Amino acid sequence: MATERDLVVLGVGMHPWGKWGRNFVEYGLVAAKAALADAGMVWRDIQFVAGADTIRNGYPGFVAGSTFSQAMGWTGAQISSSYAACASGAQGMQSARAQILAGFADVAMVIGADTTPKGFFAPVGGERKEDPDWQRFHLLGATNPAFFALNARRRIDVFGDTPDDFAMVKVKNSKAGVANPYARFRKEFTLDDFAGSPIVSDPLRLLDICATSDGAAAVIICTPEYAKAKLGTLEGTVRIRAVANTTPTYPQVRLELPDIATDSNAVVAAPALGFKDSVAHNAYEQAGLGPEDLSCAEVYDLSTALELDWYENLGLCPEGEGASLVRSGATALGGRVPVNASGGLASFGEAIPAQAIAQVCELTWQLRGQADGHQVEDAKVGLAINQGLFGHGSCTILSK
Amino acid sequence: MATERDLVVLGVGMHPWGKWGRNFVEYGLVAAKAALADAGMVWRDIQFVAGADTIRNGYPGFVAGSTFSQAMGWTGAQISSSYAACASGAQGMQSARAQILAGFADVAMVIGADTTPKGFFAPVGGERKEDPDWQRFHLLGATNPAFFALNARRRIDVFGDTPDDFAMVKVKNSKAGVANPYARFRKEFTLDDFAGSPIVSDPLRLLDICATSDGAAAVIICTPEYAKAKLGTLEGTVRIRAVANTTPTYPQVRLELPDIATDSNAVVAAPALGFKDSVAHNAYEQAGLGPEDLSCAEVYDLSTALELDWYENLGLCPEGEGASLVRSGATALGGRVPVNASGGLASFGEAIPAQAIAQVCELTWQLRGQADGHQVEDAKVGLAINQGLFGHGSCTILSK
Amino acid sequence: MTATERVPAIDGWFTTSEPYTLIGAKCTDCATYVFPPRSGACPNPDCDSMELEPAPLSRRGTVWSYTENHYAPPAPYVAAEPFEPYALAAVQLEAEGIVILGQVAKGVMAADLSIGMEVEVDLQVLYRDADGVDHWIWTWAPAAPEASA
Amino acid sequence: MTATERVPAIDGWFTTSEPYTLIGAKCTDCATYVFPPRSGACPNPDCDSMELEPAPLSRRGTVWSYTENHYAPPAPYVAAEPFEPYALAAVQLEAEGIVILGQVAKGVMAADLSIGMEVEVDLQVLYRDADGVDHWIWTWAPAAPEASA
Ligand SMILES: [Zn+2]
Ligand SMILES: [Zn+2]
Repeated sequence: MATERDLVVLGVGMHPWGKWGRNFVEYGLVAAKAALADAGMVWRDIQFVAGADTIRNGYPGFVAGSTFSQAMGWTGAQISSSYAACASGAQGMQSARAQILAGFADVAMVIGADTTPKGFFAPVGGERKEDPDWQRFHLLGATNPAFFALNARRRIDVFGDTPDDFAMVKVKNSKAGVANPYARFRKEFTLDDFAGSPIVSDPLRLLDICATSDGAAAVIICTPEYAKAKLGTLEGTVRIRAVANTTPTYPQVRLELPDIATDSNAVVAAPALGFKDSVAHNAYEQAGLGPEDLSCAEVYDLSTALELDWYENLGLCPEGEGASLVRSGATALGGRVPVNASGGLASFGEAIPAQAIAQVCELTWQLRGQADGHQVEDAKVGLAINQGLFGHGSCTILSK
Repeated sequence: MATERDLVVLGVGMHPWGKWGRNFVEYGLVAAKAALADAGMVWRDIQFVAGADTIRNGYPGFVAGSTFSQAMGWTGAQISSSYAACASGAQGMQSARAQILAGFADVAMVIGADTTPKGFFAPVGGERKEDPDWQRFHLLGATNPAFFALNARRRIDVFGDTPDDFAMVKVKNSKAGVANPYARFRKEFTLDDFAGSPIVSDPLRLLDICATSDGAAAVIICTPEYAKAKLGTLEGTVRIRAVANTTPTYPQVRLELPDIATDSNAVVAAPALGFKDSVAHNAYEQAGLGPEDLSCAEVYDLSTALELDWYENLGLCPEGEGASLVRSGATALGGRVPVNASGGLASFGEAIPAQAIAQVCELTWQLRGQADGHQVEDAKVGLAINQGLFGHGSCTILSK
Repeated sequence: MTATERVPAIDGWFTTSEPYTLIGAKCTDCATYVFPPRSGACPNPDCDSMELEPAPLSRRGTVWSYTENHYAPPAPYVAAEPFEPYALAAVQLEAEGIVILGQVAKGVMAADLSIGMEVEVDLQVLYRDADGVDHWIWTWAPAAPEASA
Repeated sequence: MTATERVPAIDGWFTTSEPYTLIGAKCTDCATYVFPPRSGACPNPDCDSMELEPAPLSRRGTVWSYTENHYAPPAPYVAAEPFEPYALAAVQLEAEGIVILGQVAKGVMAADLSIGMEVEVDLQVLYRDADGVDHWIWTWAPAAPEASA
């Protein structure tokens, strides 16, 4: 059951995902105003603003908390600007959550927006020989899809997965995304579409890999007292049960973006729990819940194969059985535990600082029963998990 | 008096400031290990790592919390990476403080390091017509010193300050810095030196403006309970009485870096308290203290004239009387309220993400009576204030 | 080349034909001004409007402060070779309640300026690009006495 | 040009004369290995050492996983024109307990690789710069059977 420490999601808002190349601030403003409207609040009510940064949009992107505060109108509120790659939104969530639980604010907005270049993500400019991101691009041409592919290949050769198993993830997610008004790609794909999709990084095809998108999301969270005063009751409110941001434990023996090499396990043995397992584990522990309690989950399907990894990291099935799980239909809408009922990154594409916040928006709509056309039946507990480059694991659990 | 909410500064450490152009991570490691040694702790004791980001060092700089955690050795600790320009270190402080007060950690490290290019700060690369930082450089050539100069000129024409008054600040600070082993410039300047110093942005000369430096600082903070268990007593510990991070209130009618224009006060009247006044005000309010309680202060002397502004913003003297205050000797070592007993930015130069953390190091040494050669006599309460581009005001108050 | 063919160093911030005028934006709801012009939301925190329309600003204002650059600013500034010092002024526009920074007209230096002095918008060449095209920018120039309001 | 004149695409990560060897770093205190080589601190959180010294790594390892790039990576990669697909392999070094990613020797493609396969360090040209200088990089090449340990 939720406790006094479990903050309330008072309002959520998104700007649809797409590709327009406009100033990221404009998308963020739309999301912020939508979240305020959803919460029945005005901007001046917000006491703390946690921005999730974007690093490809100059100075305003580095100080997202400031940029959105100024764009909405300076109120003297406190702010934070966080960066944690794909987990930036989750770090923003935890920033706001801690400020509130520490008593510095009763209500806060978490916001992120991005506008992205076409094609592969490239590192920021300049010759920086000590930057692992520069190293992997310049010396190896090791793109993000190449890393996804290394993991996908392991699944094929070790677990016996097939490219069709991966494609099943896209088939499932694209079907769910058709009904999501915020999704960028609202087209249902079939296994047959994959044959015509070019190989990007063997064994992954273009359809296996998520695109980069423009988009924005905002969430308003508050203390239970604040919510009760505002709503008259806590009945039916969505509560934050866990925000677990976790780093690896040395030695990190799984090759992870953007590193060219793993840590060494010659002197210090690898921890019993792998990094991605530990991210979910910490969230379950915080929430006092387990995989069996989940009604649905949003996971970071940067590649189709990666979604299968997450099933196993989340404990939805034993290691190596992800492909069987997706094939069983258990993770599709109507299944035992629908995963990426939003359509996932397959339908959205990645808008880095917005994505983890958008996961919270989606779960909130699911728990409220407002996910028209892609509603998980009787959703009570939802989990969102993702991983940002450089050891940023994050997992959020919400419940009704 | 300090309360249970007033966290303890358990350890502080710095890497000397200078100009070597090495990887910023190396400086940070030295500061982190110095802070651990100062606290009598080992790295694995740290439960939360708050990194202050640098934006000119590629990806590792954007994820400073991760970069230092990995460099010291992954322990699974939670992290944050914050950016707030010159106030980044203060935002890191507040991140760690909130995590602790929210109950997510008992002890945390705040860390920042930078390596900087020679000369004026230039904006990050690329043509970004919507970035105020790009706009002011490209369209006007409005460098940071130009903004400092606009404020200095106001002091001359409105308050009757003279360039000699500004120089007095440097004379005072450079004298204090001679004894500081962490300072980069340990040379005492006299008024006579100014005649030979070239004008950079009229009326400011090269000697009026702080340089850019390499440097690093780290602080370890914890709950009073943790400190008591570790030290046996809270007697003599340095406590955090306030960390006030404040944004402007619309309309912001003072021209501030990096904006080309102020807000308009035609429709909405300007707030009674100006932005920089409000930053100090909020800190005093948090601490339950006032200017009369200060034993010493560290203020951001990006320019000599700016230090005089801070005297007034802090309430050390009425508006317009900053020059008289510095001339009176009240803010020199041995005076009523020594300001920048560390030597200030005049002696250090600016290492952006490290600077606000270094201020806390300095105040800690002052309050402990460990500031050999530049010790403020019987220091009981110290304040640090600074301002980062894009509306990042921050003020920290420590007491014994 | 006629005045109307002047290429602005940035689009939409000022007119390139006489009378030279800065162009801000004005909220269609609460009538607040912003400069530079922008799309997005009104910066008045109590106004929910997202409609900002272009609005010409007063051509004249008074100097709030000023300085003189003695060193060439770094890129993306395109500095002349050899570099010639030039002045910058922050100018208060009374009606709009805004202070706007700008380069001061070439040849007018800090010694020629004072706080409260009246200035007006003019244009000058900011830089010539590799194709030989001049890019123009607004400047603050001492106000012509006859046109004084 | 003799082999010793080869210009490495990055300094200090591998030898440029035979036998080609990757160079990591090793903690002088706890003996842990790191690759790429670096200065700074030992990454073992329980080791306080700041002394890492260069250490040659095993020349042979086994394939942990592999892929094949079918599109030219973006800059700062310097892609050949026209682009030719090439393979990457992540290779486990037994003694050092490290997996290291590298390009696979030209002409050896994903279909030629399998997990567990033995490979060894070789060098190949990564790109030719504007001055006509070749920059070399390590590769993983199928291990020569006769040299098998
Ligand atoms: Zn308005
Ligand atoms: Zn070691």
